[in-house]
Amino acid sequence: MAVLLTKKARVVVQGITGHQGQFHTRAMRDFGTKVVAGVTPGKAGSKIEGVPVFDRVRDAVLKRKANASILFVPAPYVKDAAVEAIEAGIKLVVIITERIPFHDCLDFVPFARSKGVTLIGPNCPGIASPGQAKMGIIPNLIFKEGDTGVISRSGTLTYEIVYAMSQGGFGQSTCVGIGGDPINGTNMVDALALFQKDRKTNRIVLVGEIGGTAEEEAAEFIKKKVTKPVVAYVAGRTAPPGKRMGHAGAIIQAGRGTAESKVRAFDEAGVPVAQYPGDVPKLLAST
Amino acid sequence: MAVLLTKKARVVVQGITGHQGQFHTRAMRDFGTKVVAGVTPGKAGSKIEGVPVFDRVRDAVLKRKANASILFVPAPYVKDAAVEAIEAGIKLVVIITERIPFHDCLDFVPFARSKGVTLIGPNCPGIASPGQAKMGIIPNLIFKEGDTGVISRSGTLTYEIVYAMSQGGFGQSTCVGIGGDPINGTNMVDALALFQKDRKTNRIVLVGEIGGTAEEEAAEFIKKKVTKPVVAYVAGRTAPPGKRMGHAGAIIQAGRGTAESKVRAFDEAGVPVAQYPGDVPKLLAST
Amino acid sequence: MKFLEHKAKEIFARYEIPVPRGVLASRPEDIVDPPLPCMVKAQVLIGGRGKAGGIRPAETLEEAREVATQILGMDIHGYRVKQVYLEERLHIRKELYLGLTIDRSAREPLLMATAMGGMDVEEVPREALLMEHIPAMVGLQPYVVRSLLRGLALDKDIGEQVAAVVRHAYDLFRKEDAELVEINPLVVTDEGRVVAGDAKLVVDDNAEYRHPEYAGLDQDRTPLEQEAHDKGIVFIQLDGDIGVIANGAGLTMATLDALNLKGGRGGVFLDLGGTDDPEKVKQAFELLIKAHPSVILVNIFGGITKADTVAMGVKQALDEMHATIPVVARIKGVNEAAAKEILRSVGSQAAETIEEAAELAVKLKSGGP
Amino acid sequence: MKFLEHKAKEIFARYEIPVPRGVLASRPEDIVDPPLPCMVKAQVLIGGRGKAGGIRPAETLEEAREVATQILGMDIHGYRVKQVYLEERLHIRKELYLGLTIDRSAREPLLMATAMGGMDVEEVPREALLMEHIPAMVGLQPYVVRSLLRGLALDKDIGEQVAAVVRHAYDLFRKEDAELVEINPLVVTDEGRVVAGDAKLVVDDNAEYRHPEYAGLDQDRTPLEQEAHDKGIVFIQLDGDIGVIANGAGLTMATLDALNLKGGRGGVFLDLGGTDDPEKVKQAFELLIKAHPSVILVNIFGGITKADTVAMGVKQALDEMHATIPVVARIKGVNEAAAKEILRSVGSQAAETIEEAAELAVKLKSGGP
Repeated sequence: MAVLLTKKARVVVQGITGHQGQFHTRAMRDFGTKVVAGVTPGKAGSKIEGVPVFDRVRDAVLKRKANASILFVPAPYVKDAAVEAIEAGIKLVVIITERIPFHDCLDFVPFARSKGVTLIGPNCPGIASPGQAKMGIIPNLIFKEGDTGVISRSGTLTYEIVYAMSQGGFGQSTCVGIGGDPINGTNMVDALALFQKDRKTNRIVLVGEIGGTAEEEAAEFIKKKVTKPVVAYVAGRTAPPGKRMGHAGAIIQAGRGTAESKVRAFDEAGVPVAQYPGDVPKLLAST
Repeated sequence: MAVLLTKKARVVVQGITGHQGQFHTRAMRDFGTKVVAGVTPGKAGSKIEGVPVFDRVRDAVLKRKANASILFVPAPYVKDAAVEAIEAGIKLVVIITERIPFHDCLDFVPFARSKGVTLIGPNCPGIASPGQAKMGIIPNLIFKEGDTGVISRSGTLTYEIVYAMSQGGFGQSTCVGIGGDPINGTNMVDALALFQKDRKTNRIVLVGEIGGTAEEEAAEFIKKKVTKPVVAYVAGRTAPPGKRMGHAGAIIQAGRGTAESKVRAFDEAGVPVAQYPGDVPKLLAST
Repeated sequence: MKFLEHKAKEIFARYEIPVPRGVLASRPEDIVDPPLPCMVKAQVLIGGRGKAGGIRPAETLEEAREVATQILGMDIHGYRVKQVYLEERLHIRKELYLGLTIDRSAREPLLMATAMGGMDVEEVPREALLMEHIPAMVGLQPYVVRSLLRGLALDKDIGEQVAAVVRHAYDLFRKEDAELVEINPLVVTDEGRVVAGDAKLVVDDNAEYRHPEYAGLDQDRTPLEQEAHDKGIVFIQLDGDIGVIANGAGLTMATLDALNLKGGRGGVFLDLGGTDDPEKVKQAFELLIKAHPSVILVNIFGGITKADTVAMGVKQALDEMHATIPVVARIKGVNEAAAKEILRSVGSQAAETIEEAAELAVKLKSGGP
Repeated sequence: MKFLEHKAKEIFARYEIPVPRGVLASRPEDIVDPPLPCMVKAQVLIGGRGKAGGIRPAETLEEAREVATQILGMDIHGYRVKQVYLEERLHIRKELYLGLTIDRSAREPLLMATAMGGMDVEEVPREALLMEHIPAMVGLQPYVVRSLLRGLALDKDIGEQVAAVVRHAYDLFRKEDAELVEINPLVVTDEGRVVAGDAKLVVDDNAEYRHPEYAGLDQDRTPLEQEAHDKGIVFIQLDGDIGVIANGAGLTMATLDALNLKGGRGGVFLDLGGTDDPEKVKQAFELLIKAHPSVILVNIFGGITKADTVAMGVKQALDEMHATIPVVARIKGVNEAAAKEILRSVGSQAAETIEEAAELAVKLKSGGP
């Protein structure tokens, strides 16, 4: 097993004809993912990497039985593309795109939930279940099949930690990049609940960062509901207050959302926090 | 057991100080329902039938642990009241009010679903589980504890049929008045799925009417997923096409939604259809 | 609320949906400066005007008055023509169809279109009809419009105009609480303009309070129905001769059904709703009596409604109007016994079930028992 | 995008939020007809202006110019005052606070208010702070406003004005893609008017493309940060002296953290994102060099980003600028070996892990190894 994504997924790539869409279609297929269709309005009939392209997600669902979608669509068009996927009946939507207006997310994220759709992202590296399938942009080679679940708000930092884990002998059941945006479809608590239930997962790694209170809520949830060992890393522990560190939505707000508050919350929940990303496998080894 | 409503429900009555709210607070308590609070903005501190009144649903949740709400609120204020209940964390909302603008329902019905809230109605007589609790306006005396589930789009016609059932020896596990409006929170298929799962329910009665395609969809669902015996009644079999029969939303549209189409769908699903409301218990006896 | 074409087009224009220039007239002599050459169009709330001769061309002012004289006063499928709308004549290259309504099952608005406009949309083959749901929560998204335009296979410039009409129509649909917005045909002119050839608009009656400007505009009622509406009573005239008064739409329909199954025909449908105000019951009864039914069938299953109060209203109305119409009553609920007593005192027959009540009503109508 | 008070108030006024009359001036001599008596207010993107002497009264034109002369050019918490806003003086009866932002956890906008306005909202006791979520999908409902007014305990007439401000502010929040709308104080005047005393508005940078009219208005950047922004590069200046260039915000932060843990201090934060365009890498490096770091730490974990392309950009920039700044590089990913080779050719040190890279950078800075 794995959470959310298995080899059963029949993936449609929205924005397949773009540079990123094309590149990652190949990478996802190399990973073993069934990429069954692409969508780019106006490009129906063409093929990318042997994958048939349609004008509409609906056509990909009807003709290719697509049941999961990944979006490589420029930010201004993401709301449109996400709603199209949801209305076409897709039940797992992964949004890689960053810099989507918050107010668009306020519209389509709750909409996805109202339709029973699992949305991952936006502004995330995607999801991968080694040995099964990948929907995202994380490099294939860093993964290793295993029984550790990874939940991360970050992009490349996830690569760093997954790589260190694989090197250290801790393969992954599934790695969920939930994304760094203020409003996301699947949050830490959602992902924790899934890993807690998953029989293939025996321990969990959480990668957090400053800003928001996702880590504090995760710690609270772990205390109450998670029996599997959890290890965490929190980025931005030395970031100066008040400075926004890139697009990660890492704005430090009065008392809440600081690295200290997050580390304290994890401490109280009995979750060891790594100092360096490379320390994660060491901590895993001692759980 | 029962579906959706059991004696565990702690009910808040929104619009408790109105004539209807007050009357039915008493009737629901007589039925055994735990009515723990009322809400009428500006009337906090008063009591109705011994029930404390608050300004806000949130207060009823915080101070009286209310977890279900019934709305006796005039149509123009229903959207506001329903959203308030949903945002306050209420998980079962029953809306009795009729004549709510469709476009309001287009807003708050999907919103309820997005928050995981079960909404019954609008424009419905409510829900009752004999021996447990009632949230609605169906007369107490017509019920009888039993193992037949009732799903109805109608109001007083539900009373008629439940009465006939009780007289004929067929008590009810739960009676769900899903309401006659075009857009409703819980539809026939939703309610069928619940009764199919409920261990207390051994057979199901469906009360439909012309307009819409809820009955056709129910028949389709029964064919595929319902193993318990189902009996139906369809009102409006002799209604002239094109005439709108009251507020029930019973507009006959080209081919679909006619009584014939519904009766045919039930026939094909092996569901006997009663000619007169009074025939329902006879049909139940022969299943 | 249904709107006449000219009124619907006035509202369309407010939402920037292009409509032809036109003038309204109730009398031929009111026609002074119509846009010539024009079409003279009967203003009635029923389809099939064209085939019935209710839409005719005119080249000159004189001809326009002449044609108007012929159309005004016509009977089109039971609707008398009281007004004509004289509209600039369009040079039609293509006729599309565009409709917006609510899909109950999906709980979402439904956008419909076809390139086979101008004809009755029910006759358009299903596969030529484009249907797109609009998720109301997030509004009309570009992909919906894209999908529609793709299906209509229009030139780019025309497509953009149609897209704008779709967006404006959806805006109107939501803001005006519409149940139905229909443009049939949506005309593409020889000059490459996209214009609403006809306009159908039905606004949700439940939302009347939000649109006071529309009060009194609905003309799709008989005089008695209008009187009932003004009094807040659901009252519909049918073809038969037995008056049915019941509480709740479903129960009223079930009663009519029973009547039909027993060989009778409902003449009036009166839904008393949840009221037990004797004054209201009396008013309802008076309306019913005005429709001259041969028998009145009362079927009340009481919740809050008190049976005896209803009965008292019936008695008062019969007394005051000196009506001798036979009444069959079947009343269940609070104070049932008292109600039966009151009704018996005015000579009404009591029944136990709907079936029995229907049977009795049909018998009474035929002169018995 | 952060807006200066006067600009935020101009936008507020467009949304019918009452604001005082005011005029803007960059030089004392530009002040001609201020609303007298007035307050002269420093226009800076930082709180605490009042305490720092950036808000002062004036009774006459002469006094206004005099006060403006004093305020213009002031340094307030590191921000130079380039403009003053001269505003009609309000007769304050009461000061409220009103704020609108996004609650990430609830995925909904959050409305905040307190009757203890005028002061720093972070100092308001939690129990005096009213918080109401607004479900964006269905919009601002009356119960939210009702609940807020109840908590503020205002007179009816004042309450209605505040309710209107809340509705307009929410409208602005949604339509202008705001991250933050804050009115502190929201003044109730002696005359019973409700007026925005101050105005804070932050618009989502991601939505810049929807609001071209705001382009170039953000003034909360250093010159180098602005240059980077114009080139589409995420570049933030910090207090330390080590330049950090990495790809991805999380990884960049993790690198800074490692640096700090090893005793170093980041001076620039440069997030390269997903790019491997050598021209872009070169530009980024040039910006970094302009900030005069004592050491540059490169940490790239490649996904699509090709390590050798990044290295080539580094080499070109160092070559062209004849920079002799020591570089520590830790590069993982596609073409890793080639990248290391290129970097070694310009004398950079290679590291295997983040920890090691941080350690090396700190050593180099201290003159070693």
